[in-house]
Amino acid sequence: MLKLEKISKTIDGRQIIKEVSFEVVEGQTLCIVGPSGAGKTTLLRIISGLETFDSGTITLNNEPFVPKVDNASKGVIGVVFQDFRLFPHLSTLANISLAPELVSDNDQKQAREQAITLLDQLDLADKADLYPYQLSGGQKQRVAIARALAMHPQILCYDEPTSALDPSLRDSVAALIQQLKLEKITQIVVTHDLDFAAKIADQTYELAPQE
Amino acid sequence: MLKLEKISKTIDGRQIIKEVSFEVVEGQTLCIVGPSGAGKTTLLRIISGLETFDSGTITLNNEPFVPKVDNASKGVIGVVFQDFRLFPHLSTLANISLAPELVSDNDQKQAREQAITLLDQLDLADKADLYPYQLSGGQKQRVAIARALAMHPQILCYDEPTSALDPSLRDSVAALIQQLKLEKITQIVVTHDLDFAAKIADQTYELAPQE
Amino acid sequence: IRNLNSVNNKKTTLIVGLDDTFVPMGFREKNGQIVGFDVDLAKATAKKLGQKITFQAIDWNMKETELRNGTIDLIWNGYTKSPEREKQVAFSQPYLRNQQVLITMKQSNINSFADMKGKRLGLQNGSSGQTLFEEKPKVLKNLVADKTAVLYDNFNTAFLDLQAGRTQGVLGDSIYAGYYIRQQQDPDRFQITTGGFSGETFAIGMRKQDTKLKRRIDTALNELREDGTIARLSQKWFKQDLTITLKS
Amino acid sequence: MNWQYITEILPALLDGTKMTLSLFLLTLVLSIPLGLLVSVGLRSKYRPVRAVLKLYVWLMRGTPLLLQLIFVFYGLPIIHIVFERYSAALFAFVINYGAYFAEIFRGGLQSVDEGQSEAAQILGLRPWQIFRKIILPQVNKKVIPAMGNEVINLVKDSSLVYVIGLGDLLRAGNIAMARDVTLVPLLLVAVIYLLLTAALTWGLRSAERHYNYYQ
Amino acid sequence: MNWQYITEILPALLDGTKMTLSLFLLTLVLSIPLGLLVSVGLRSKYRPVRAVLKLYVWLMRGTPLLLQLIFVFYGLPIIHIVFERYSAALFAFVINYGAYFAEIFRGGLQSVDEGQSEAAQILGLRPWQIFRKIILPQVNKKVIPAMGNEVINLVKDSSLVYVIGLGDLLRAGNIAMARDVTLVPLLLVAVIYLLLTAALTWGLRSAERHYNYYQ
Ligand SMILES: Nc1ncnc2c1ncn2[C@@H]1O[C@H](COP(=O)(O)OP(=O)(O)OP(=O)(O)O)[C@@H](O)[C@H]1O
Ligand SMILES: Nc1ncnc2c1ncn2[C@@H]1O[C@H](COP(=O)(O)OP(=O)(O)OP(=O)(O)O)[C@@H](O)[C@H]1O
Ligand SMILES: [Mg+2]
Ligand SMILES: [Mg+2]
Repeated sequence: MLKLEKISKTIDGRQIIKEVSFEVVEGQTLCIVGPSGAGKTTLLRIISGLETFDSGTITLNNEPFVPKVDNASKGVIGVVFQDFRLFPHLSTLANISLAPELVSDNDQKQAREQAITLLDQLDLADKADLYPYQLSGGQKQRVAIARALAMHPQILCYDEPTSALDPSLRDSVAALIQQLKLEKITQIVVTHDLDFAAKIADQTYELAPQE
Repeated sequence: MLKLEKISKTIDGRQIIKEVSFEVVEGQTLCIVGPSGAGKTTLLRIISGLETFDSGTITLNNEPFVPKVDNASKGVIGVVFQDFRLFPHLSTLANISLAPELVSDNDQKQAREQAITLLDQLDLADKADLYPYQLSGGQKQRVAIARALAMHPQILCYDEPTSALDPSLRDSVAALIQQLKLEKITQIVVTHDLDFAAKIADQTYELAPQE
Repeated sequence: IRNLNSVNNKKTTLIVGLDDTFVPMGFREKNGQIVGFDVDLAKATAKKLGQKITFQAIDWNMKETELRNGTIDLIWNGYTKSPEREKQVAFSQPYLRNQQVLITMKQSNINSFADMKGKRLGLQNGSSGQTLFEEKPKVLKNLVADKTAVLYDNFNTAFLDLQAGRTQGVLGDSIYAGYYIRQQQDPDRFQITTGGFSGETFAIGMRKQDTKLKRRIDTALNELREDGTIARLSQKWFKQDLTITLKS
Repeated sequence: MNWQYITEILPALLDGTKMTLSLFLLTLVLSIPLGLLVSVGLRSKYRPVRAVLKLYVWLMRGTPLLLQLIFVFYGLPIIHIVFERYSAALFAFVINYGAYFAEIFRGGLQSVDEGQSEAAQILGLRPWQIFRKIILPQVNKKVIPAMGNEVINLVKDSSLVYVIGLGDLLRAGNIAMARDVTLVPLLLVAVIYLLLTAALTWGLRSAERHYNYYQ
Repeated sequence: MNWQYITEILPALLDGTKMTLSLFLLTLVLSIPLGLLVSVGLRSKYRPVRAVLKLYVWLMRGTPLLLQLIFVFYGLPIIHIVFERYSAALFAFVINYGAYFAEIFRGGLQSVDEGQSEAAQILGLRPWQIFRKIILPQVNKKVIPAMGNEVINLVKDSSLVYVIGLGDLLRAGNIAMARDVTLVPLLLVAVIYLLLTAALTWGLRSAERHYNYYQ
């Protein structure tokens, strides 16, 4: 479905990514592993159009695909950021329901109900009205996951989605990913946790560091 | 050495921590585990004096100990924060060498040399001149660890020190902790990673969530 | 702090306060020198007094306060004598005639104060014209639009507004009106109408307690009038003799 | 200082206050949106847009508002643009303060983490929605103290209208001071300004407190 | 407009510019530290300290600088505090601008993440070191645009000294305008102000660019 061919990227004269090629099959889950600093986050930024790349091609369903942030508005790609990037001025609930309300044609009630369901699934039911600064690390991470899920994108990218989660929550997230797989959502998961990867991956790509 | 007795803490009317008691033996490593939101970060904040507590007592070497941030200046406690809190305007090297230079009586050269050694140990030798915004998640976390280590505190607290690290770096950090143990440094490590805990812990405390 | 009593005898330099934008009475030349009718007269007076004199630029609104605080000793810059002001300061004998006149554009066909009915009038804030305008409402105030005048910080802007057509008349000193119109490229466009208000006089303002100084200055002014100095200066600066002849 | 004198001159001062307030409020309402617009333009991708707006900000901040008033009111008639007095004042104030506000908003926009806008883009929000729902609330929190300075300047700057013959609070005080040769009217003027600023300061602190709900 | 006239009046204008610049520079050098000090005090734990400083800021921002100049120079002699003209101007400007700068710095301090100071405390840095090495550099980056506004205001506000009889650039222009009955001197004044502000704007942008090394 999404195919990268010989993608390279240099920042400030440093080669960050060199000729990376792989393909994700529709509805499958690809895990990207690799040492810290290998360029995993950068790769996700390229796929989601937040970063340009220097050479190589990307195709989506065999058609040339120029990752641009506008694609997102068409519901193509969602991202769970490594550093969460919650909106500090919005409550947990509003962080999740904002985009469905504004972008999808959900009405406010629908959007809120969906958000509450997601919070429930991630064991955050009682945190709906707190603001990000009142959440613990793992709680923030789960809100970030819920926020991305709420938009039902075709391709969902996760950057270390379980780094702040305890084993039982990690299993919840794994279950969630399996469930989305049943809904035919294509998922790309960056993770350090090899057990976790083993549990969810249809395919694993190892990114080697440069230098 | 450091003993907590029936420590409780309420924030905004929510009971976050309830009657927590444990003791850390000098030179040993205590792992604190527990689900997300159990209050682990809050507990570290209390020990390091960043947060007050409502009831209970803390003793250090059998003397009443009122955690106050001033203690830090006497080199008692160091903290590796869950969200890193690097100084954005300082280079990686300066983040690490700043405090030794200003607080300990190290001269500039000594402080820098020590920082470089630490960077080396954490596989960051080539990142010395980058600024935090140029680092990957795992690189930031390692700088945060190095920054706390550089002050050689008596008690060193880590909040999820390996959340962003790949397995091989996790082993490096475990090795580092073992090495500090030889130097008789008392260590308190909050972690979700049970394998990691098993590797380093002399003692494990399980924090149960409230509600 | 200056010893204010010493201004009465010859020891201390006298400080004359003036608005250095007030042409042609006292203003700064392009080279920065302060010149003008009053400046010439003050210098001549100082010579007669045998006392040194300096000029200090001030904000005209603050003149009486400057005098009271002793940061200046004399207000000497086309300072119109009025009963109001006499409550605050001591005046020397008057040395020059002046009159409040109405300046209009020729094309607007205003030939008397009465023609200002329903028209807009401009005034300088704090000028003696403003005082007369308020005190004698029958002459102008009750005639003009809204029964109020537009107040300007200086005559210059008042004249600019007149030419822009947003006012139809400016009430001001005949002396300044004459100077202003002489400076225009096309002086014939303007018209000066007199007769609305009776004449007034310029005098020098001093602190009331400086009685000795007042006596010496009055004597000096008498001598300067009698030897023709004032008349000569008047011709030099106004192209006419505006000297006051004492009706003793 | 005596009470009778104060009650005598107070009506004139309050009359001047009306002009001060009307100019203040209208300028605020018009120049804040202008400033916001310009601040966004100053961060535009298009170089010419940035250049033009930089020039505008420079001209407006670079010359005294007093001179701008003089040029608008006395200078423009030379090229046959004749403003009515009050409109001239309002026009000059709005374009002047628009530039100051633009700089403040630009600073605010700059200090909102780029990651916020990236996250919103990925969620599919349109640029306008990102601006309105994500960026602006965070900018507002940051700019209040600096905006406070300019808003309070504006109350007092309105006294510059004297130069085009409009009478405001300070003008009313000056007239009374020059006429009665006493500093009392100015003291009263100061008190009225203090009351106005107290109200503004209170409003600004409330706004700050409002945004304290998050960190 | 003709060149000969311009060269004739230029020396007087440049002379006025000297006064403008000297007051500007001295005020800046003295009021920025004052403002920084006050901003720290405004966040003090001690209520009375905060109350006094709030009052100070309110009084200074709450009344026009023009009135403050008048009170310092004409009012204080009533209670036997006599300032020399230039010192009076400098004193009034420093305490006035100190208050404005204080508000800007307060905003800047507020928007530096509390976690920064916590991290530095734990590392054992003393309060002064935390302020100097951690907080201030981050504040500086944030406040430059707002400071720019006030700094540029200061250049132009220096023209208010006319009220205590000091001659600055604008005054020099006014004199020439009244004498020669033309708006040309004011145009020249505007040009000189523009040049001064261009230099300042350039300096401010360099400062901004300097702090761009991190995000
Ligand atoms: N703006 C930048 N300037 C210079 N180098 C950068 C910049 N951004 C990223 N890098 C470098 O690019 C490399 C890859 O970064 P990236 O964040 O993609 O790593 P990662 O694989 O996600 O690592 P981690 O697992 O630690 O998050 C790192 O070495 C980092 O220092
Ligand atoms: N300022 C606050 N206001 C309200 N609740 C707070 C505040 N700070 C923390 N909490 C709550 O306290 C609880 C414990 O937080 P803490 O950060 O200590 O958890 P933690 O054990 O470190 O979790 P994690 O493993 O996810 O980091 C959480 O439920 C959090 O929502
Ligand atoms: Mg990463
Ligand atoms: Mg935590």
